[in-house]
Amino acid sequence: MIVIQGSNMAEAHPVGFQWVMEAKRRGAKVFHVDPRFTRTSALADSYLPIRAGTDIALLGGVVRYILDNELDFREYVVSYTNAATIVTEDYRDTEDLHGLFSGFKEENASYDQTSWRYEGQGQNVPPRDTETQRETAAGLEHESHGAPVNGQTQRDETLQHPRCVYQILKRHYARYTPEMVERVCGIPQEKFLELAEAWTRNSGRDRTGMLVYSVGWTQHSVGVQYIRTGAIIQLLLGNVGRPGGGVMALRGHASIQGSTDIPTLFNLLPGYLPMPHHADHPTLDEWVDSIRHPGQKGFWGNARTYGVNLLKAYWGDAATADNDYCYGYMPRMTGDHGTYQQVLDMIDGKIKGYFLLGQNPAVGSAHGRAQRLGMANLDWLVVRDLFMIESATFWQNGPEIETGEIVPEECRTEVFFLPAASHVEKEGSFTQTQRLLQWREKAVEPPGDARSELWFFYHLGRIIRERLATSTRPRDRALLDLNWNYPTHGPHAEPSAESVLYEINGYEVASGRPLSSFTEMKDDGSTAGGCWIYTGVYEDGVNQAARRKPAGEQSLVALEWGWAWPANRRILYNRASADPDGNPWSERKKYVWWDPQKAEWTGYDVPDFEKGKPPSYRPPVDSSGVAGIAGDDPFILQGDGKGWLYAPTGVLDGPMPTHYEPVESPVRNPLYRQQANPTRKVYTHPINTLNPSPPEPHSEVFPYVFTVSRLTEHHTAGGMSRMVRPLAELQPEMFVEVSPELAVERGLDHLGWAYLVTTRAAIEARVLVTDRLTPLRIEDRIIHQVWLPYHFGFEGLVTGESANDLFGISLDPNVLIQESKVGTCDVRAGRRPRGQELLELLVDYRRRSGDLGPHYPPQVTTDVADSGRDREV
Amino acid sequence: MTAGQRHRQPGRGSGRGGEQVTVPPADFTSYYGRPVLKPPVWKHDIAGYLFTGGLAAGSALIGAGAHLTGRPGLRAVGRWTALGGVAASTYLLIHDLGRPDRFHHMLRVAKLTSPMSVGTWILAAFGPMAGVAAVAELAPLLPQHGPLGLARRLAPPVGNVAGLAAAATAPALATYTGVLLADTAVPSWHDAYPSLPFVFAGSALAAASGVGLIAAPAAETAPLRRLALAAAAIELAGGRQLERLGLTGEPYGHGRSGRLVRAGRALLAVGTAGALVSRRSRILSAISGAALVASSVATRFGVFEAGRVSARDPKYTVAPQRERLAQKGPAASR
Amino acid sequence: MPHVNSLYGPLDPAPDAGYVDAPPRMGFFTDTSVCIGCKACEVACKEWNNVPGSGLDLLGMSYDNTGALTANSWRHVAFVEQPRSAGWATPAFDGTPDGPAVSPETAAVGAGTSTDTGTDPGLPPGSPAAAARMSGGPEFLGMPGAQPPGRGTGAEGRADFRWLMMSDVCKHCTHAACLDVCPTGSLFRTEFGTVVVQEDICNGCGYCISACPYGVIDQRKDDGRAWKCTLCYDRMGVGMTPACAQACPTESIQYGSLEDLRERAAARVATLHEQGVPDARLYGDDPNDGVGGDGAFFLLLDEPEVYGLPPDPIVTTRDLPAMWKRAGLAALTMAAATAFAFLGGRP
Amino acid sequence: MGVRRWVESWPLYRQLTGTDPLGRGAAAKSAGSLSLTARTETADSMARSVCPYCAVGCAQRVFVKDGQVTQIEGDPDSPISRGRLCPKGAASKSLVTSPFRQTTVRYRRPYSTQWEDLDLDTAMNMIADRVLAARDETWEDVDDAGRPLNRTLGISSLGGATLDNEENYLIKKLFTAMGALQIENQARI
Repeated sequence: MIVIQGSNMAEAHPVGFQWVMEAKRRGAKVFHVDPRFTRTSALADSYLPIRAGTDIALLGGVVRYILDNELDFREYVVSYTNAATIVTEDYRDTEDLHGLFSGFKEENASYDQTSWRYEGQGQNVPPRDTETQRETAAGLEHESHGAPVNGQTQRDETLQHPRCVYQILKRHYARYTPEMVERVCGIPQEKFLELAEAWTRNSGRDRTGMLVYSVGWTQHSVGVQYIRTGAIIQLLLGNVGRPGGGVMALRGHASIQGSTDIPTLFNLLPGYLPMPHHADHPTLDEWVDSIRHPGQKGFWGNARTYGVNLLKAYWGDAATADNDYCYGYMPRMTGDHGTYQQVLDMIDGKIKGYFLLGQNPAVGSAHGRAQRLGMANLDWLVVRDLFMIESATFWQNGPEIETGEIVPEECRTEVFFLPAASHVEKEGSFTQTQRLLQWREKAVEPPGDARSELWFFYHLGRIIRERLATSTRPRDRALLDLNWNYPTHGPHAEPSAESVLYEINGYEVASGRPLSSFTEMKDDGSTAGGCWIYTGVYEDGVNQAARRKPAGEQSLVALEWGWAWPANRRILYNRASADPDGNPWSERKKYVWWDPQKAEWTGYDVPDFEKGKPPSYRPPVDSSGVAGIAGDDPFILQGDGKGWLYAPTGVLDGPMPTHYEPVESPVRNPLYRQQANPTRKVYTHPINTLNPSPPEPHSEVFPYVFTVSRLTEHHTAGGMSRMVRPLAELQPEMFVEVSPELAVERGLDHLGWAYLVTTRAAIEARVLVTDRLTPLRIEDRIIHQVWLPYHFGFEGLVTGESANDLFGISLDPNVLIQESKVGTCDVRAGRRPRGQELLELLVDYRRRSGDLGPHYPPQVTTDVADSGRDREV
Repeated sequence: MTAGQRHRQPGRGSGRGGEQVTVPPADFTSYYGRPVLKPPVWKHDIAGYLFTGGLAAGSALIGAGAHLTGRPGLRAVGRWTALGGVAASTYLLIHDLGRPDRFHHMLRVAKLTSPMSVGTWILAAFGPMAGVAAVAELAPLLPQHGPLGLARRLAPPVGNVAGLAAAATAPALATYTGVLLADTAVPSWHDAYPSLPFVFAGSALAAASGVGLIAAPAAETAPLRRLALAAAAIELAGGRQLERLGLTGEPYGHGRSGRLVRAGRALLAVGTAGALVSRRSRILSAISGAALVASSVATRFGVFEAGRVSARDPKYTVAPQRERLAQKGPAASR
Repeated sequence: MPHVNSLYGPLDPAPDAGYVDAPPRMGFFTDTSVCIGCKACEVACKEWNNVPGSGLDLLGMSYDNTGALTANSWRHVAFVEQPRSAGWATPAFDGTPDGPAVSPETAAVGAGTSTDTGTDPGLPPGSPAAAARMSGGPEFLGMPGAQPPGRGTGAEGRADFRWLMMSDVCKHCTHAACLDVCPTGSLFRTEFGTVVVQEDICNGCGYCISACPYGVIDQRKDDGRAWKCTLCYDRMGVGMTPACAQACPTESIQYGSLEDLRERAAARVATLHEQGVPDARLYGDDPNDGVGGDGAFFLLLDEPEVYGLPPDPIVTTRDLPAMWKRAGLAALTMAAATAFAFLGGRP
Repeated sequence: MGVRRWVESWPLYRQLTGTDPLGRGAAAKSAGSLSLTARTETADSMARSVCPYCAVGCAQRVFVKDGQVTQIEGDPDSPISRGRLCPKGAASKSLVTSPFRQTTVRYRRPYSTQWEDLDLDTAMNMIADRVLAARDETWEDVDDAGRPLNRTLGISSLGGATLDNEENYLIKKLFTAMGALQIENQARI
């Protein structure tokens, strides 16, 4: 069975969806959970309408269903997860604290995680305080590795100990009953049970189930916990590391996975190494220790090697053991330097220049008006794109011109538009959603002045280095010592992408021999490698990402098509596809297993385990790092080798997912007094006004829930689709989908106009009245939801107002991703007011919804005794 | 915007046809109510051609009849009208093409399955003959001696042969257009295939008689009066069938197309009656002739329009096919 | 020599069109039960065949903003929202606090829209009542426009819902009226049994447009010629798959020899019937139907007309011999009438 | 001879003498149809590429003739996509050959109401000037406690996630060396 939730797979990933159809053809049942009946729902076997922002309540209900009925895959759960691990007695659950966990600090709205730790792990203190972790989006570092815990844990494999994770989990989800799911999500109980029964039925040695999500889960103020809940279910049912199982994150951009692996993110360095923090990582040693957590099991024990190799790749000969491999050159974080902080800083005049590289924040980022006003307050802006996008022309054609908020003659931003090369006009690799690198050959030269980013940054760096060549200032050493020698070719002196890939892969400094695995890396400066998890992509000097052995000429796993990190493994943690003794769980689900004759792991995939480590291996007491991993610990990057049902550290908003309402919700949290994620990232900037939500008064001014997503026919902010005729004509206009019932309530006509209002903006759209949307009964109220595509802007062949203008900025604390899948709004029939009248409308709404000052809902609401549970008591 | 499109009740306005609708049209379905068929893209050029082609054919027959019965005035009128008709026809046909510069591609093939191809070859035969016959009428204007004198002497016999040849192809020219329209998916045209050649044959003769009545010497018009009567008989007998078509006959009786068809009939009756009684009155003859010509124009445009109406409304496509399936039984409808 | 079934009845069309040793007849099987409505077929076709734009208006026909097959859209994905059972164990909106369905009313609104497809006749508006029945079923008796959407008369809420999607295309009929009536030979039968307009020949006479029983072929306004799906004749010639079928993510569009496709389709229908989808039926697969079977046939989940297809098309040329006979008779009558007029007595 | 060939190329002649008396197929075939072939067959080169839209990573074949992209379609060899593409991927040729693409540098002066042209080299040098100036103006050596900061917060960047790994690598490397910390990406959004 396949559960698709937080994803409109058929529309957003149609070619990937062929495999869902393939499974369906072979008898798999497909469930789709979504606020709206989509093209994915149309092809499913069951559809569950859900109130946007309540997925944890539904999934929590499934967890409870599994535990109450003991439907977990017990052998897997006991051996491979931390279900048996005992937690300290200091821990207090949301059950006891109205929706908060123990350790909450009101002063900075973050958790002291000490009380969450495993029993007996006194030293288990996070390296950075949790507020700093939030500000630096530390959760992202865990994309490839677990948070710090000691490898040695106390366990009760009977799962009866009251403080073992299994029992804690059971108690935590006790109130997520089918009735509660119905009250929170609006999903009828029989539908919930249909899902829960199907999911649990497909579990065990012979069967697996798969979970698919996309940004319908990530773009929430509790986004990371959505995914954690899905992972808990999949671990309980034994669906991780096995074929036909897993939690599939369908990412939305050609190399967005690559953009996280080799990040252009403020808080990460390649391979999920953290960007140094000024206070926590003053020296190389402190930086390394904060990553490897001395005493912890797993491959992060070699963090020093990964760090030194990166520094060596950056600064080459200048990086030596004596100068800590130029660690001192690295810039340091002092807090949140994320994209939304940057935009607010632009509005405040703190930022001089801005590069936009194939990105269109004027349409694609939350709070479009803030984005445009920020860009209008720069010294200079460089836009590199294929087309004249909204972010390049906001000073000329943006909606703020009409309201007088931007006046071209008064806007000082100097704008450089540099045409970019398209994907066929340059060579390089994309990393797709399953971590697979695929190389693209160059087909043609880019037209006119169009150039690749590789060209632009290589030559920008070259020019800057030439300018500084005679500088003696210490601050310029990092630039002057930079290893910036890439061969160029062709009429435009295009740098060689393969030479960059070679550096990413890593090489032996003395011989130049490409490394074949990160296990060959040394921490003494004798090897260099730009991204340790990508080592092997240039094994034997061959561009492994360019391999294209036809699918028909190799196994189903297709190990010779492209190259997947790490080490070309296609299913992560695939040790779990064998039982603790190393035998396949079943013939049907055979994937990777231990071959006693050869004394090695073998199978269809590259085993995600030390090849020669037998299942019977038990680490000596006090061992750590790789040696600390037992022969039955499949989760080799976790500190205890186990899949985490309970996160004793590292997840900033709690060790277990808890349903919190979205920051903007018309509904009082029926589960707890705590309304929204208490640890969410809040920006108290005057432009970032938020709509009130219960228990505050006036939430009725914005009575409707709105959610946004993609259409098959367009791409993200529209820069690559609204300008392309065969796509533009397929969805030629901005629209809003409403239920028949809301249409009646608001007097909306099919194909007529409506406008939506939040405290930030009002946008108009054509109305599609459709049976695909339904109101939901939430407790004793009827909640209406509307849906909008977010692809439209004011440039291109087809135009429309931007849905993202409606959103305010509230972020998930773990990864600083904004809540842009759910908000509240008002819906009115007709065209929106223009110019000054529009501003007056917004002022009126803000006045009616409370006050005219910037509004921020309270972080903690546990003192307001009006939530569902309290009312029942 | 959702103003309900009321189904026009059959029978309203004419008092006829209601009983012929076998399928309750309210039952039919189509994708967003849109036409299943593509309505004909032919412009009024083609309706006009139906008239001019018929006129040419009828006139060629009259020219030949006049020649054989020694009515030189009528002969000349017939021949000239035939040439004028066929010239206009050629112009209209080419003008209607999406790519008029490629009109000669019509001569690549000769396809019995394509009435337009057949018509092309008929026109190719008829046109030059009609031309020669007409031009021969100019013989008296040529000098009596010299090379042109030879032409003057040869022209009448050549013209006579050509006139007879044109007349031989004329009935085909006049009636193939019935097949031209019928050999389409347009419901009201296709279903009318047994009638259309007769309607068009009658209409062609009526128009040609009409022109003759207007232009020929009064003394020579006696056959035309008989011809008008015969034409009316043929056309009205054929036209009667149109209304027995059931649902797809509806456009012939209703709406703009129905009004045109009815006007055509009324004019035909008036013209024929006038022709029969106007023997002594030149003016009455001319008026009768004009009524016959107008009748033909109205009939052609009416039939043309009826087809367009039937293709534009999916009711005429879906309902009869549903009815057919229902008659075949549930097994056939699958 | 022409086959006895040359105009009607089962026939292998390529040999009939003069091809000696013709390759197997190729075609499409479009299985709408797996169509995800992505429109990749529409785009892939346009990219390969350089088909121009076909209008930038919102049509309000669910997600269909193409509207119809035209000279500028050789594949057209139809979308129909219906408050009817999808055959699921639990209906889509079971237990939600909703009112009666609005799909029929919105479909009626969609019937009135149009866009400049750049073609003639392109996309004429339709009948709102027929649109409403498309969505609500023949039993739908509501009068569109009588009430605003959502204020229907039904008391109970909607529960069942399904969203039909179907990629329509030229049927490449066994008996292709468009081809037979073409006076230039521009439309011709290929050795693969498909029907193709030869753009170097077409002179835009428009006859094919009226002859097509499916409303497929259409004329471009700017260049005057008729255009439609060629089944990618150029690609077929070198053994490639037509662009739409190659792109189709879910194998809703399958390309192959007609014989194989018919077998596959029959098996698929049987499977669907087993799985409790009694609505599944094939359309255009039967060599004994009115057009001798389609080279591009479909698996549908509702009546053909719901998708804009004629329920029982018959090729017009079936009646051609009778037509010629009638014309001959009329011609003789005409000649006789003339003879009577000139030779007969005074009336 | 010419006349004879002309007559033989006349479809009507072929109708009358050949196997296709009704002029339906063989006889009606035009010169254009006879010489028709898929343009992928006559391409100068074919590059193996990957779709630039979503993250499924569908393989593409990019056909080139006379330096122009003439067709982009799915690569049937791919175990991921099996030659299929969605509408966006299928529109890739229109994307890269779009007449709406900007192919020259455009420059908007402060307070200006219009774009003007700018030479690419000039633009590169102007941008380098501005980067260096912004960096100098906003450079932070150490924090309040004297710990190193080595950075500028005066420069920001937001990269799309259609950039290649190699490009991201160089961007991160250069910005890190410049002390420009504030690099962000669609991956955050």
